Amino acid sequence: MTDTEVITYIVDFLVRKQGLSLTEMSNVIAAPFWSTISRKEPAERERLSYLRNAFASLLITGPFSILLGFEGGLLALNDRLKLRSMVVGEKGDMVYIASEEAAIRVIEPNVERIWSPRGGEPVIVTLDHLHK
Amino acid sequence: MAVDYFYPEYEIVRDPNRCIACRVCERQCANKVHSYDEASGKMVCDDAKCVNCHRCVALCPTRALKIVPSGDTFKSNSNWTDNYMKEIYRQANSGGVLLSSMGNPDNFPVYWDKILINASQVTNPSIDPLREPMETRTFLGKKPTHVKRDSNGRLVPNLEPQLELALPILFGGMSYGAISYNAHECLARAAETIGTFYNTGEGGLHKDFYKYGKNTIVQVASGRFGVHKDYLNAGAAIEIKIGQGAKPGIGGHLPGLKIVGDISQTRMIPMGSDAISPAPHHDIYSIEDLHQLVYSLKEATNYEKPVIVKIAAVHNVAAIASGVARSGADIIAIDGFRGGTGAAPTRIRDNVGIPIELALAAVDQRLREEGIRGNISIICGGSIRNSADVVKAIALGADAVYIATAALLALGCHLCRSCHTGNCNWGIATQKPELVKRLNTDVGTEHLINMLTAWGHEITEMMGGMGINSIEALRGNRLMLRGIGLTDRELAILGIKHAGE
Amino acid sequence: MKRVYVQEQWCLACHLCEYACAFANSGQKDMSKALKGVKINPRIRIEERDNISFAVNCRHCEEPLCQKSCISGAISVKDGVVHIDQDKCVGCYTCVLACPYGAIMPADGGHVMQKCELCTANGGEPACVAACPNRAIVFEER
Amino acid sequence: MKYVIIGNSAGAIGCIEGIRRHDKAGHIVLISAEPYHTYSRPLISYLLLGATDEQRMKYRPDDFYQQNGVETILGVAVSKIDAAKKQLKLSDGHTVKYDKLLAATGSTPFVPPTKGLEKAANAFTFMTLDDAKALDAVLTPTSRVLVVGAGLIGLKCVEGILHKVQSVTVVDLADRVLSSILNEKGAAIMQQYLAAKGVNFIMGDCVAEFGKNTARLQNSGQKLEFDALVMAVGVRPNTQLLADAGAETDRGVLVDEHCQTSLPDVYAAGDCTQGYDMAAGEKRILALLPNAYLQGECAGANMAGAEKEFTTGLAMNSIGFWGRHIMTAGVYEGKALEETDGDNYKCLFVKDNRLVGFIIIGDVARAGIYTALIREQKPLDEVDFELIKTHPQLMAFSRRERAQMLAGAKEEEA
Repeated sequence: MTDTEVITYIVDFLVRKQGLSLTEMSNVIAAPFWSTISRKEPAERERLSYLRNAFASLLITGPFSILLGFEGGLLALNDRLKLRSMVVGEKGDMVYIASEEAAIRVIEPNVERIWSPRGGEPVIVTLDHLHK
Repeated sequence: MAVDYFYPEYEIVRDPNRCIACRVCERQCANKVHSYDEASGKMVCDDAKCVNCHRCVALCPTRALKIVPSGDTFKSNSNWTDNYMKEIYRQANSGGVLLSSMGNPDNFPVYWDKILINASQVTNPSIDPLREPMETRTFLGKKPTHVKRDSNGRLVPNLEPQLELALPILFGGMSYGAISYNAHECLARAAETIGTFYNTGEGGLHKDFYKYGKNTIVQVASGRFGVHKDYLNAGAAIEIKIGQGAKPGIGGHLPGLKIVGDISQTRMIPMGSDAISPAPHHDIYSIEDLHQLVYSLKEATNYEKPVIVKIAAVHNVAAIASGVARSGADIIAIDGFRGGTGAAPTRIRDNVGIPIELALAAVDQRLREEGIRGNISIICGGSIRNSADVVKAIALGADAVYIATAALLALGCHLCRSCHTGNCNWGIATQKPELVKRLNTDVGTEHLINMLTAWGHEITEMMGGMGINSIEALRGNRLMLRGIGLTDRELAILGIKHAGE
Repeated sequence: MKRVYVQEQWCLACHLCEYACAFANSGQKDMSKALKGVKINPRIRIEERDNISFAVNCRHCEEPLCQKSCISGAISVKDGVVHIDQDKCVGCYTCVLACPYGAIMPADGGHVMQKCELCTANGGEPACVAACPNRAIVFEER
Repeated sequence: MKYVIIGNSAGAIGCIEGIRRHDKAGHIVLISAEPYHTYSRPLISYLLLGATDEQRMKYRPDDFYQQNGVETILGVAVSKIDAAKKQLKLSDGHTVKYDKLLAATGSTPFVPPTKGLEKAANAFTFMTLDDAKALDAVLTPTSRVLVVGAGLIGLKCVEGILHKVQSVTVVDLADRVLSSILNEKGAAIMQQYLAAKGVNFIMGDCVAEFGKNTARLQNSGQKLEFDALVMAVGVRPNTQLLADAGAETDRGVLVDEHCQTSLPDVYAAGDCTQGYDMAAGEKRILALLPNAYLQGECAGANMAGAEKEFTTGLAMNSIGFWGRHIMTAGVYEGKALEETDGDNYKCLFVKDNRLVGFIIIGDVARAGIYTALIREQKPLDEVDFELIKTHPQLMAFSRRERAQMLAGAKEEEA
């Protein structure tokens, strides 16, 4: 089984079977460090501790950089150490995600916003018509 | 002394050039081996009384002493070893059950030494523990099977009470009575400083140590020594001791000479009486009864503390563990046949029970197959000798490990295996005041903290080498282990590939 | 100033501190050679009775009665450490009469006095403290 | 502030060190009749014995005065103290003004007037370095020495010279040797010991008349011949200067717990004073070096404006003869607890649940623990007296007190 398949099964278990949100799922597979958690607000601290404790064995410590498609959108996520690269660009209502900034600029030379998400910080993109 | 006299197994060699007759060995040997001969101005010794505890060797200021096997042997016989012959002489003379202490010393295979640990090379990067955070924080307890949400969709923390450890290492149960007041204080203070737990063992909790309650696991054994409501509420968790690796199937045995002063008070038993805890818990005659005891203990402590069930690693341990996982217990502790004891019949210590490595792997495997691995956490012990054993145990599926003999060694024990005499020259397994004071609690605590700190660093080094930066990713991660010199059957039970694959 | 302090509850009356002191002040490199067959004359002494024992050496008082009573000016204080200049000492024992702790005693031969000087001449770390197997004496600031 | 000190022995040195602890800058002038750098008078017998020499017997290092900023006027006596004008007249005619004055004038030998004394050849007292040097100069291996006085000074002189003369005879009116510090039993032991060393004793007698080399004894009428004579009958405190200046005196110059005399800004220390003896409970002469130093230090502190009291004056003597040591302290009152063990003798004096005095001969190890019992007026029911009687030890004190002594525990939280 490839890493991609393993991660897909993990996401499926967490989101579909356990009913976790995409953000909550990200907080499991790319759980923040305990030191980071301890600096959060009490409610957030409790939430993150709960997730990290309840689904401890689904924490992926190896480096990864994934794009996950779901009905209605896309999720991009880096491992919590951000050992893999990932860059997100925006122009108008278009969103570009790639490993390298150069790739985005080839597609869209006048990209308006471009940034590199932190490790473990999910970037969730949803199609506009769903929101109306 | 005629028929059953046999030459001492060890003898003390004194270098006459170095010995300055300072008589420190004489003052420090509780077994009265050394003495000063006024006439000749020389030190002399009676090897027959020596238990090879190395106190004299350690304290001799001119390093004039060493202890060597006496070299006296019966006619060599690989079937009738010297030991078996001597045991018969002793029993022919005493007619009694032979008692001994610590873990099984015999030459059975030690699987830890046949397992090798992985390291990343190219496929994934190893992590430098000095630069990146390495997380060994561990939570022991029941994990939720389903997520619950409140009315506005926020996660409800339906987590059963957990034990939070900074390091997946706890101090195993050693009763106050088997070991001294000072030894218990060291374990308690070290547990508090490191952020882990020590276990009271089946001797109750001395009132002075209630203040370490949040780092204490209180044990409830078949003898119910020292068990009362405040005792149950004093600890952070309650451990039901069903079995002990060194003596599966039988109760505890603390010789009467050790039941003195506040030990009898803590255990709530009369002074001087032998503390023999019965073999079974007389309220647990089948696995179903365990459920009642677990919940009565939870009821007594308002469901605020995790309940641990400690079993000895015996045949069919996976099925037993599966039963325990369904009994409502939060944690299962499995004690291998090498586990130590203050006093146990030699025969049982040396022949009953199975290696912890096999038991642990089997239990973890079975619980995963039955989908109830999340019901309980697993603590394994008996015996963990270094931090590599810890990493291997966790990779085989343990959440954490109990160490006890290793802790005693850190306190100064030299494994002379005569704890049952109550004459411990290192002030650990004794109640004699002049010996108990030999364990300075500040020093002992420091040594325990040093050991666990060192092991902690080593564990993070090994984890870093494997590219793992949090202990959860190591737990049950058999891919990180390889066997060497093991049969396919053993590899299968351990669930690991052979080195080279 | 760091001094040697006694933690009486941990003293085992093993006398190792005495032998370490005798050796440290022997000026020799090999303990066996230094002390074999010798009746040691250490500057730290054990008192023991039943299960109570402790080691006594000079307290290096801030107002040292020995220094004030010495008739030959042989005792002086340097950085808080009370020293005896055995070249000036005539062995009159007045310091023994003055010391409330009995921590001054005749050196070998009895002609001049000796006392603990915190091993300032032996590397600065008291040998007795280093030799104590149970941290019953410590060298620290209190 | 100008400090002036008369005298150059323990009292004076104590005063300098007492002043400098509180006033590093004040001007100090020290005036002494003797020309020598400060030296320890009790060491003169050790000088003769060969246990020390003139350099090593200096009470403080050569740079002591310079290090402490002390101007010294040596070999000049003070002839008059004018307390009103706060100035001194010196024998060389100079005057020295003072803001604060310490008189540490010590004592002088008391030589009882005896017929024909002026005819006696080689007659000395035994107090100063000059006395010792002069005596030493006349001694030959055939010298027969007559020592009048079997007290501490007389016998220490004997110890110093015995090995270099043919014979020594000691005459004393008292019935026993060292009568000022020993009881009968102790004196008997020591007399027997000293006699065995070759000292001839004639007790209970005194010299009626001297010839050039002869002495006729009063009671026994014996005629003794001598080649050298040492008068060591006793000493008198030098109170004249202060008495003339108006200071209140008795046998010595009376000083209070600040070591101050009755004259304003005039302090006194050492053998010339009569200060509070805590064992006796009254003011007495305590002609002892430790006492002189402590009084000097106390006076110096007060002179420098600090507040210091010296209330633990105590008779204490440590004296040895050829390796055999005696230690005595306090007063010999109350119940005497004697104990003889071979040639070791010990007598403890207990009164009103306190140790008030002791005499120890031979095994004098750790005797300072007894001295402390007297000095701190320790109630004996607070220590294990039975244990401490056997030999001085800290084991006899309570665990709390041991913690204060050995573990630096504070008074209250020990």
